[in-house]
Amino acid sequence: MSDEIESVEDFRTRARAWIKANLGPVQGWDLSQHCEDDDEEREAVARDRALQRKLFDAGFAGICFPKEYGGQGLTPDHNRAFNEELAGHEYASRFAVPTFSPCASTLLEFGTAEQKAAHLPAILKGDEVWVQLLSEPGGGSDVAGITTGAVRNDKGDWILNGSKVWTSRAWWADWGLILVRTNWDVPKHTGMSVFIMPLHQPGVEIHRIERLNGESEACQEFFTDVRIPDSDRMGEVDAGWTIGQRWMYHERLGHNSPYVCHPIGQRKAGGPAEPSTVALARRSGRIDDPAARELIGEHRALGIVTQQLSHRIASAAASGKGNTDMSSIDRVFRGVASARRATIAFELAGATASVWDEDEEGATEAVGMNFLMRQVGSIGGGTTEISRNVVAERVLGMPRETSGDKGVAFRDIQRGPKRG
Amino acid sequence: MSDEIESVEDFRTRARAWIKANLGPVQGWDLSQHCEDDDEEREAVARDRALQRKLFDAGFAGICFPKEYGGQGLTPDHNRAFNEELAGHEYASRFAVPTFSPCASTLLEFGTAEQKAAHLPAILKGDEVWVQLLSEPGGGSDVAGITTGAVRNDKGDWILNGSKVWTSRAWWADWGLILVRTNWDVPKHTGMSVFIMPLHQPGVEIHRIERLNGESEACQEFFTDVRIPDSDRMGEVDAGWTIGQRWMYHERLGHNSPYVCHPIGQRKAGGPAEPSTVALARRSGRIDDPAARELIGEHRALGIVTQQLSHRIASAAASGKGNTDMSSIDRVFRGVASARRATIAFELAGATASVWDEDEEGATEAVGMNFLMRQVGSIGGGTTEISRNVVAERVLGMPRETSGDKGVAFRDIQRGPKRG
Amino acid sequence: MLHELTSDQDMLRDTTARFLSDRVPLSKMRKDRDHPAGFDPAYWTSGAELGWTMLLVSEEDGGGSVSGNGAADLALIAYEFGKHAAPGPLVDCNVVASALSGQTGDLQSAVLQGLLSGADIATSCLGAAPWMQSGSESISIRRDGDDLVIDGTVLPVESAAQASYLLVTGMSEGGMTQVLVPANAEGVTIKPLKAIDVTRRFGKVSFAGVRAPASALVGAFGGADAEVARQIQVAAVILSAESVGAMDAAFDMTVDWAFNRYTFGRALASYQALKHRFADMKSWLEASHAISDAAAEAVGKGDGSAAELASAAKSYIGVQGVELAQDCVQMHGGIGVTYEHDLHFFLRRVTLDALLYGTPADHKRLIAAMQINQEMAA
Amino acid sequence: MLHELTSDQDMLRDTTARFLSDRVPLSKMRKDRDHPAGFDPAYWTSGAELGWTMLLVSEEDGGGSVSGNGAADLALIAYEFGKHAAPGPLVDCNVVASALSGQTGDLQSAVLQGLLSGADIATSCLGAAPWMQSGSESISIRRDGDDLVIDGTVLPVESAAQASYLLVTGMSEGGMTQVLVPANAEGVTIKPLKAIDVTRRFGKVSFAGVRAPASALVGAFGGADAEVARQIQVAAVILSAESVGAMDAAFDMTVDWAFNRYTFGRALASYQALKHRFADMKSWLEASHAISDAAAEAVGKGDGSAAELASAAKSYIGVQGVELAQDCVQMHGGIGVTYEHDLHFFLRRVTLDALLYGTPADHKRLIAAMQINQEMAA
Repeated sequence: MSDEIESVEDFRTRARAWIKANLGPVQGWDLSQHCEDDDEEREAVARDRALQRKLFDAGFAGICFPKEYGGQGLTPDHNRAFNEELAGHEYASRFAVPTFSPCASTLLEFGTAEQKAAHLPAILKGDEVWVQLLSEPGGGSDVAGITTGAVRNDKGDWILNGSKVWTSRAWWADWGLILVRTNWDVPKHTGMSVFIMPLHQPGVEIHRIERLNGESEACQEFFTDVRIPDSDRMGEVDAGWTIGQRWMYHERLGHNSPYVCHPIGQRKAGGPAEPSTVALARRSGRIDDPAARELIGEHRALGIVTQQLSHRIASAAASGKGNTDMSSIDRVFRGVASARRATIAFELAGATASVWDEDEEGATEAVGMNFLMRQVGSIGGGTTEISRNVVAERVLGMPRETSGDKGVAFRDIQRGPKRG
Repeated sequence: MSDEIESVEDFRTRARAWIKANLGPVQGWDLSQHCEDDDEEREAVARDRALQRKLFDAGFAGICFPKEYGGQGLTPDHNRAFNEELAGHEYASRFAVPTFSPCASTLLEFGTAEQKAAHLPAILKGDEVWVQLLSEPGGGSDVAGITTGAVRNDKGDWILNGSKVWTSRAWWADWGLILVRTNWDVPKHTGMSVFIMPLHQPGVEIHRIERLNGESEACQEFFTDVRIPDSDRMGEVDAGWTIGQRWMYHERLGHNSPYVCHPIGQRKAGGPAEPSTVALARRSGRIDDPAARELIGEHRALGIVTQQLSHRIASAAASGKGNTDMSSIDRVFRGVASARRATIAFELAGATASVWDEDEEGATEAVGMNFLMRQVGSIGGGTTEISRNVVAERVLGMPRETSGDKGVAFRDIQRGPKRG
Repeated sequence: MLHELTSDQDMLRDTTARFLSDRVPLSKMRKDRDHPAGFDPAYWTSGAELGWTMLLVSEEDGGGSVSGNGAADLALIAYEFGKHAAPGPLVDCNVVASALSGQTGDLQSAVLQGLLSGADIATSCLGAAPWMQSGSESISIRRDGDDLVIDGTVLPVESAAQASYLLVTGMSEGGMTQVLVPANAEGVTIKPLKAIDVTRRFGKVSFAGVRAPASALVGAFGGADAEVARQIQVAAVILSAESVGAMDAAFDMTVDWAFNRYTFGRALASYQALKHRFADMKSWLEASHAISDAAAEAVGKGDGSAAELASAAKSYIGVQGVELAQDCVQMHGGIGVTYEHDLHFFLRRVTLDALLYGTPADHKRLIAAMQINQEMAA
Repeated sequence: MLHELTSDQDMLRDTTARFLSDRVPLSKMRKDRDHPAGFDPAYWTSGAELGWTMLLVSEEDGGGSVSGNGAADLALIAYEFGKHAAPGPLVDCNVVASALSGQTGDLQSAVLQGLLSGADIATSCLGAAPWMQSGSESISIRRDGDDLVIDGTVLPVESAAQASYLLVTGMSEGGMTQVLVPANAEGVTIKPLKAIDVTRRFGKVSFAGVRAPASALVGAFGGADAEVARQIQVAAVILSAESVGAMDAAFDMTVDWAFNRYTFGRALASYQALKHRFADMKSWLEASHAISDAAAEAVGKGDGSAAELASAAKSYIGVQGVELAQDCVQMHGGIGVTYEHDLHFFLRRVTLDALLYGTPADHKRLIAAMQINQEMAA
């Protein structure tokens, strides 16, 4: 780094001017990744690629990435300033997560010089959208229990077989960061390796997974004898868990990562907008019913408490009085509170949350679907059950669960009921 | 047994006539074991002893006990007929449980001829009230984990040291049935023995335990070098768990045991009467509040569901389609439902459940105290946690919890945190 | 479901179970999500031949129970409907059939015969209900000379677009009125709705000055309150039994999952935190069986306790059935919310069953009103 | 409690903590259950010297905060009160002191000085409150010439029998009125009540045509609504912080128990079903700390969000604090409901704190009203 780095305030002024002059107002499909259909989604992706290129050409792409890879070589404070200025403007929302974090962040940390030179500029220019290939159909909470495997052939290449799942938007993405098993004769954490791979190539089949609410952003990938050159290996053979832990750290940072370009202070949205509890009670004619009012109050109170808890946990971490395990407290609370809030909204809406006239104003479809999907907040990104283990064991210091796989060669770990 | 046993219907007619002629109407202190103070309780005990003697003199005591021990040598159906006729009349409620079941029942099954001759007639005449000395201060759900021990001295007598707890009304009872450890070098279930002992003797100190609601029926007994002659041993040395399991079976039967004299179809009561939820809502001026009405409805529905579930479980057991483990389902449900119902009553009562004018009509003290004591229904007679284990493991067939004491000599079982 | 069935009851249940497995497996339902009716007419007439619509109808009218308690028998069918997430207006056709049983008019008899044969579908437009505050009902029925005039809009109405007849419940001077109206009568508009369910179809039915002759009345003008309450008890019994079937399906599937799914080298079923949650679910499930059976028994007999038991079943199962299904989703993790998985059929079923014919809150309020009346009277 | 305290705040908290441990250990409270006041006057005056009653009073009136935010400072004292289940009318004396701060009358000043020194106790008779439906308030205050006339009965009133003055809130034409009345005024009857608490004392206060001069008014006649709402926010902050302290005490005690209690050869803390419940409790506890602190901060600053945060704290902690304490009882088993054990002190504390100055349901309704007003305005 040079000493003559631009001051954050100068940078902010310059960024603000450029943003105002060059970026339009924020769009619905920026706030929510939800698109009405695939055509709209393809259009949104193309737009995001172009926006990212615009950023790159103007010298604002990859603010914390080194200049040698096309980045700006600036600090997290510069990135934060840019993100603050970005609020209210359109941006390349489909690059933020997982392309910049965890993928590009992990690539920057662990990639070879050749890998970084080949991919970081391409990402910053909007040419490559990345996904992370981590979860597996048989995996669930046990991330290190992966069975998708790669074996080396006599030419030194790796041949990949298996399947990954819950990959958001893989059907239109370009490259993937993948964790695979390369050694079955050692305990599970010591036999994995990390590779990078193009998603659209022979031997890769991508299926889209429809959720019960009709949305199908998540995909499952099936790998059949996919060839990966050894030059696309990241890190040492069998040492993939070291990378994996940092990778998951970058994943947890998500939009808060200094490598991510994403407006700060923007209202977050997901799926069709949900009416307020007051609007729901009014629609169902219960706004003056004390029972409905208690629900409205509880819904609001839980929302406030959720915010305050997150704030408390984050500020404890920042002040050094907390630790990262405490974020599991937040995760448990959010999961439980969001399910309760979805239930309250559903109760307030009455029958029209389940059966609705799609032509009517303020239709309550979202309320019904949110209710059916209410557990997603307690499942996605690791279940609340795993978080409760973390709270009990690492925050309260209680004895750890006995595991059936400690010190056992991976191939001998029980992965299903004993037969016969 | 003689073949010329009196028919149930004849017996019923005779019993009815005697009951009507000789027993007054049921008293408050029959329905509830609650007495205002110790003097009243002593009076109630004396009355119960006299009532039991009256039954004995009339040939109605111990209907299912053999004639040789002062009983009537009749069948469970005769006992049931008597109990049905008894409804609405005064009766010796303090003898039913635990004197007749589990104590006298266990004595009948396992006592020596001498022990039975010495005690069963005395019980049937109202001369001996018995208690069971089972739980220990360090014990909780692990009944077989007892550490109160007896060692044999050179005269062949046993010297008892330790403590038992949660013994209802031991302060005025006469004899106890006690499970103690006699061998610390074998696994826990194989080193216990059963004795019988007078409660008021040198070396026995009885403390009364006050509960947070002010009631103090439960006692704790401290034993210091109490001498028990070997003739008061029941069963073989170290084989006490065999007796213990039957003992606990009789305990679970409780008032439904054929050895117990206790009216059938009598409304049960405990402590001061609790006002209805309707009365509570009316007192707090919320009878027309829809939120209060939902609580009233939920309270009532839960009560009905609780009854219907018990009925279902009992009839499944009776028809052979269920098993005794299924009673744990009932136990879990009752515990949870009773806590919820106590909470609803408390909410309906408002502030006056916690702070009340004792001179006012329909005071809601009971509601407040019931609320504070609401977990008792999930603790007493084995916690709901133990019942959940039973449901998961024995009803649903899930793997059993690993225990830290299986096959381990009792003295080596970990009973507290490791020191140093 | 009852532990003890008569052999006739068991045959009734088993025949329906096998029929549903054969004709409407979940794989078919999954594909038929855009089918306008959700089922083929032949499916419904075959079901009617199995007795689906006759159990609450008197023998004189061509119906009959198998055990002497038609509601208890019907609950067995409903249980299997829930267990298979089966399509078809079981609730409404039976509600209307039970309303028409014993009625003497020609129209009433004709509609009833159509229901019994399965040739016709009739559904209930419940625009007034016992839990509604006066003034909040959505349909009014007034007299105009010899005619009745119906106005208002009601939703959700199951299989409205497939029905030939509508049993309309509205408010009149003096109380509720019920009228039987052809679905194609002038002034009736039926609009198909979207729903969270995949297997069932609902509509919004509007009445704009719809006229019906006095002969189309079911019961007395302004005097149908007790009959409507009874019909709601019938619906509560069917919906509760259906939800219990769906709960059983979801629970069994999840127990299997817990035994077969391994994580950290151990079956999910070996984790005590999950075991305890399964134990709680099992207690809700048995309690739901118990109250559902008791309600069916009492409603079938017309016991004094029928109203209270039916509302207890509807309110308890309406809450706990949904909680059980959601806990099953949680136990499954991500796969539990995919469309390919079977679980959502049962989640949707219990969720919608909870809302039809009065929400849990509505039924709690009904129970409270009964309690209050009883204590006032005492 | 806040993670970051100023050194002055920490000293304030620590001094009170040590004073309470020394003067009112639970062993003493356990014995003093029949003490008429629950504490000795010297205890209270010593506490006042430590600053218990000054934090919401302006410096001009002899008060002052240590951090610039008196409510946040007071919450630290309240937290320690909860953690020690300490006796004394901390809530009411502070509510009255905050009401009198800045008032100009002689009576008002004299009472305030008595509160600051700890020589006098004043308590609040809340016969009208923002969550009450019009007509349901229990005290009326009307004008009669230059006098005010007070009628009605209110309970529970903390330390009523120990108070020299009563701040009476009643309904008048146009709105609420607050008047300061000597506890021995003619027509005032104070009856000690029974309570589920062991450490605190409550009374029923009746006003039979009690007369007070206009100079005894606190605020305007019929114009005290906003001020009463603010006092309730203050009470909500103190009661919430107190409950958080009690929750911490109960939770810590129960975690210790789980580590030290062995069953089947294993510590309770090793059983996953219990571990998960501890994890849930920990999440409630941290959430309660968070909302309690946020409410104190906002009420102290007089932020626009103060009312909503105070009611969120009161309603959330009022429900979850009690559930946490009851779960702690469950974890302890039989010993948890004995009088000899310490746990019940904290269970009683959170239970009663939940009911004083508005139940959780009352505060949920207040929040709903705020939401509705806000969306109507938007």
